[in-house]
Amino acid sequence: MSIDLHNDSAILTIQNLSKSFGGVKAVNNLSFSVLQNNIHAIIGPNGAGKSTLFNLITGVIKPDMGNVQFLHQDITSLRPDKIAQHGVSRTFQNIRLFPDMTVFETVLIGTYQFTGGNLLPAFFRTKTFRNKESEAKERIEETLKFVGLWDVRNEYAAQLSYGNQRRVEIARALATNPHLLLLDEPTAGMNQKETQELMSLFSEVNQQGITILIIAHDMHLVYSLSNQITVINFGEKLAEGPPEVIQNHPAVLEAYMGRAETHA
Amino acid sequence: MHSKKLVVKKMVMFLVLAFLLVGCSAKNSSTGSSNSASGDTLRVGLQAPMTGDNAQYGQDMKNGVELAFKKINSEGGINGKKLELIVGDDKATPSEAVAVVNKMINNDRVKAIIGGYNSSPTLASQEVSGPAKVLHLNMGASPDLSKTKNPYLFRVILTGSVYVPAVMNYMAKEKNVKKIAAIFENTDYGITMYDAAKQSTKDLGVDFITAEKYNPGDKNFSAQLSKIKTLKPDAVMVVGLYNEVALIEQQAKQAGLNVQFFSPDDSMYSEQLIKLGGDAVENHIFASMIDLNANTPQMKEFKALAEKNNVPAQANTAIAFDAAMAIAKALEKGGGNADKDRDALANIDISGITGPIKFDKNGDRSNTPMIMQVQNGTFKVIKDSE
Amino acid sequence: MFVDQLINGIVLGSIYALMAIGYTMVWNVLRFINFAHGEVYMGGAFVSLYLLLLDTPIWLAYLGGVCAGAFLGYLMEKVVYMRMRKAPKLNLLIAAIGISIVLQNVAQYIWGATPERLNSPFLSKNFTIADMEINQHYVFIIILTILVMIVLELFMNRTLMGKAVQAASQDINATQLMGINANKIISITFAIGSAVGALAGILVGPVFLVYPTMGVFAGLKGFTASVMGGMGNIPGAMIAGLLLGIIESFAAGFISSGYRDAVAMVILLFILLVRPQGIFGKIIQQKV
Amino acid sequence: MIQTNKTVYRKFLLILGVIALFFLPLAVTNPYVMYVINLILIYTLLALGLDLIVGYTGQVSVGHGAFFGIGAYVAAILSKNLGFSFWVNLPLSIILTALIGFIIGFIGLKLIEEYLVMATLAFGTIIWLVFLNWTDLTGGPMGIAGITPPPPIKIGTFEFVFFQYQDYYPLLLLFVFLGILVTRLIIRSGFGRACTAIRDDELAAQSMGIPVFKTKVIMFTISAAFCGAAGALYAHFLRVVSPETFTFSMSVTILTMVMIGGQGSIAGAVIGASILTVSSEALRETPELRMIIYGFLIVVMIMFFPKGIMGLFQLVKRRLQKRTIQTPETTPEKEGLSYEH
Repeated sequence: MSIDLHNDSAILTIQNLSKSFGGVKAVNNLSFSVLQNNIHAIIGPNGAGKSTLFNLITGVIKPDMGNVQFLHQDITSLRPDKIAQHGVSRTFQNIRLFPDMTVFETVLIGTYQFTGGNLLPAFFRTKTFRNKESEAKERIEETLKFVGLWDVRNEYAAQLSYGNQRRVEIARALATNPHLLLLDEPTAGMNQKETQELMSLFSEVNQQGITILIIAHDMHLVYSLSNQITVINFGEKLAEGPPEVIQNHPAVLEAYMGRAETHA
Repeated sequence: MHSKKLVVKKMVMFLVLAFLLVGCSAKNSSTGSSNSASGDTLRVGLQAPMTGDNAQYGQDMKNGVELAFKKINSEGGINGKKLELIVGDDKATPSEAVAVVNKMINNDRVKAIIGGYNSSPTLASQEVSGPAKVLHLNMGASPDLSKTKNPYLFRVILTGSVYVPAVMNYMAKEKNVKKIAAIFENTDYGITMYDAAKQSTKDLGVDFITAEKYNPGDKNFSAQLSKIKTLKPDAVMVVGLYNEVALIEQQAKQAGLNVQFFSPDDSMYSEQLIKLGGDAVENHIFASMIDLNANTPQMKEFKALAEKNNVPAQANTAIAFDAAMAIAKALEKGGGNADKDRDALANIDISGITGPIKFDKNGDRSNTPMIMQVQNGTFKVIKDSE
Repeated sequence: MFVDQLINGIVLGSIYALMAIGYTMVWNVLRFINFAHGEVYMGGAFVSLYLLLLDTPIWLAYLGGVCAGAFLGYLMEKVVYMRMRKAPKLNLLIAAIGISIVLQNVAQYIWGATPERLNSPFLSKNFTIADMEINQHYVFIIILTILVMIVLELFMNRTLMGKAVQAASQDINATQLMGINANKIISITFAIGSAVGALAGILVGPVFLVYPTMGVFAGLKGFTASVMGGMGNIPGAMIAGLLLGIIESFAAGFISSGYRDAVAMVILLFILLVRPQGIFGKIIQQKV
Repeated sequence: MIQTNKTVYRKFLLILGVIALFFLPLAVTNPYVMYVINLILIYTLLALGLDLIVGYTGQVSVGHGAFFGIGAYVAAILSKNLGFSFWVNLPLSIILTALIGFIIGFIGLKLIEEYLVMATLAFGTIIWLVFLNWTDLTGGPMGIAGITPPPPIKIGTFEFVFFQYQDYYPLLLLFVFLGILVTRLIIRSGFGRACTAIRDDELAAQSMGIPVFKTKVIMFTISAAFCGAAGALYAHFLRVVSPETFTFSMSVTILTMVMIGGQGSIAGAVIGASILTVSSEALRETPELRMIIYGFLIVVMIMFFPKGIMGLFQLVKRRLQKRTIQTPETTPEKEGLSYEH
């Protein structure tokens, strides 16, 4: 895809987004932008509406109000698969792998939009089809080596360690060739070492020109990794800015840190 | 992840299940799969509904054929060979009938088939038995069964074109009905019987004011009956089997439709009709080829035999008994050669419970029916056969 | 003809309403369709029939059938469904189809396929109102249905047990946290729903006979009614049942009796596609 | 990947086995056994078709008996009323069944899980009632008898006539092989993988760019087409069709075959079809016992072995592999998902 990707231009713009479930406002009149090539973090207490936000961006649920623009195109009413094909890919808070697939096969699913779809070429194994397929295989090999799963490519994804399962999810998301990668609490439940490894992986992904929008609880990770942070609470935006600003933002300290500390 | 123990447990359970299925299959197939009949038995098939709404008929027929075979075998069999019955459940449906007749002919190597009871399955299955040159002595009422040009197909009951005029005549002359409403089964049997009845109206000065259909197995006839009720007929003709006749008359009474009901043939002649219909089927008139209270030596012998073997003496039991006797006679005379067996059956002349058994060129019998009525919960002859 | 069909419709509708209650109650607590509910209807009728053969007084035989139905529902839950709480809902549904095949054929094995008539003290008598004749058994069905509905409403809203069932239908897990035994509530729900279903079968027995496959269409229509009324909505199920019976009767009377059973199926498809929350609405759990 | 001698050898054996299967009638003299084998082949085609949507895509249908019926009735009606031959009827049956499958899929697949099951059930019942009541076209409860057998195949002076069961066998076997081939091609394609992904996790699949609804509808249509083909073959083989063959219990029987054989497995479809057909013929004399066993098997299978016989084999195989072979290069053999050829 040849889209003019200026640095510092907004890749994703969210305007007045609202969604309520049975009277509870999960996301309320939320607006913010994600800039090109940033690692943008979303933080907020449990139940603040972060995952709902991701579901709204990826089209899994439709907002009551507001819109989502990706690369200056309105994607609010698109189906999730269309949004993925536009270049928005994601991982899930609770790992969602395909239990009956090996690592290789799982990542292969990510290349669907480039190889899959048409049955007839696959039936007759036309030349273009075979070319596309070997291209896809090459890319998967590249991706798997990149995330460090090449050695376990033939094992069942669901039987890997927790950390590696996360990596499979990330590899699968990367295989869709995204411009924007949404990561929903990718380091939850991981030890220090695994977290460190993933963080450097994210940096590398980012260096390849992929914008990252990440939900995280680990403050250390958020502050050292991201260059922009949006804080939400009760579905509303509480604060926004670079880590230095957020770190000392009074409202954030009160609403989020205060509670986090008492909980800890 | 499955623990080792769980896998073992599952394997064991699976094996148990597998044995269950295989065991059941093996037990049942061992009776039937030993191919051609061995030297000292002759196999005859019974094609009849053994399950479903018509299961009572199949059971009655099975009882009749078994009685006959028991009698023949105890008297030494035919030409030194014992008769063996292979029962095939046609579920009163055409495709099952074809499947089961196939099995009886190809796997069990039956020499002849008795049945089926219902017309449509018989019409379908005779297309298998005909080319295989297997005698097929059926109990379907549809006049279409006379038109198959299958030389191996015979019929032990009377054809609809004999039953229908008899009962229509009676209803017009004795009961003075003018306007008749018809409700019939939407099968070859029902349709052809209704057509035959309609043809006979021209000479009799009666009219069919409506013709309602139902599918075999239906239980709710309120829609048809309330239509009929608004037309105020003198009588209602029901073409159907005992289940439907009983339900139709019951529901008619519930809806306040109190007129004379009649049927063109004896398909509902069964104790089950009284059991299901109760008071509602009282006064039902129908044409019949058999009277179980007849005072003939054959009937007495049959009843004694039935009592001895603890089998209810029903109309269809008696008719099937006759069919079995006729088949046995033909097989004895023909000696197992398909064409000779056929000729023997075509030229048969014996006297059975249902009167003289003789077949015309269509394979039909030409006896005349009597008219019967349900009175005080029993079947009474109200007009003898001519 | 119009009045005739209306009465037929109301009688049929009462039966569908009783059946619909069972589906809706089970849905409430477990969020799944107990496909084998039609077999409870059949089982209850057969047990009553059998008790009558043993010369049991008619009311006792009816009661016995209802209790047997309740027990059958309870048993299904205990033996199969309870062991599948964590399985996908679809597996539960397939298991239910399996149970229904087993029960139908066990009934056929024991009692045979031949339809039998259940006795009723009212069947052979008609009321005559003006020019109309109405069968007493029909009136009996309608009265008993209304009675059952009133009792059920009282039970659900006035008793502790009923309230617990209602609470369970909001959130079965929360109920468990609050110290109410969820398994017990589920068992009770199954038993009550099944008892009502068995009663429907017993009421129908004298009119449309008792036979092993009698529950198939009754079950489908009860289910259709429960979907029409909004899954989980008990009063909705009752009204929808009546409505379905009346629509069906008129369709059979004025369009074609052969397609009588198709009417309910078309309505079912239509409701599922156009208004899955039913006419009277209740939120259906969405999968996200 | 380089094919080892072993796999070449295996392939050779497989082809040999396939050819040998065509000569089975030489070994079977009993026409009834031949008849049962032919039935197995028809049911295999049905099970393969249903497995595409149930096993590979995770959408349960209890209306496939109706698709089978549509295929059979289309062939029967065309043969009886218009005198068309089998070779014309077969493609027409497939196309028409696929078309109806597409419509039903398009309407029904928007629904989730049990609602889809109920919708397919309603659809199946409606179709059955149409067979039963549209007497002018379908013969009502009487069905349609006297469907012509396929016309003789002439190659030079050699003439192959369809008269006995053993004559139908190569034809049916050919279609089963065709069905297996098509199934393999589908499930090994990107499209087939997408279906598997939908089955395993619809949301994850959709988020990876797979158009879920479209994929399901296409698979449903193909699945219906399989049943249409089986229907046309059935009509011309048995030469009579009647409505009660295509009731709900037919749909359940096909589903049971898939469940018992093992969802998502070609071998499972063949095994399931064989076991159920043979046992149902063997238990012909006690049909209620047979249905009790069916029902019981369904319940036990779904409770304890949701993946059927093939699933059990795989479980054992996986364990054995883990124990003996430790090298990382081994690819677990799995139907439909192995990528490298």
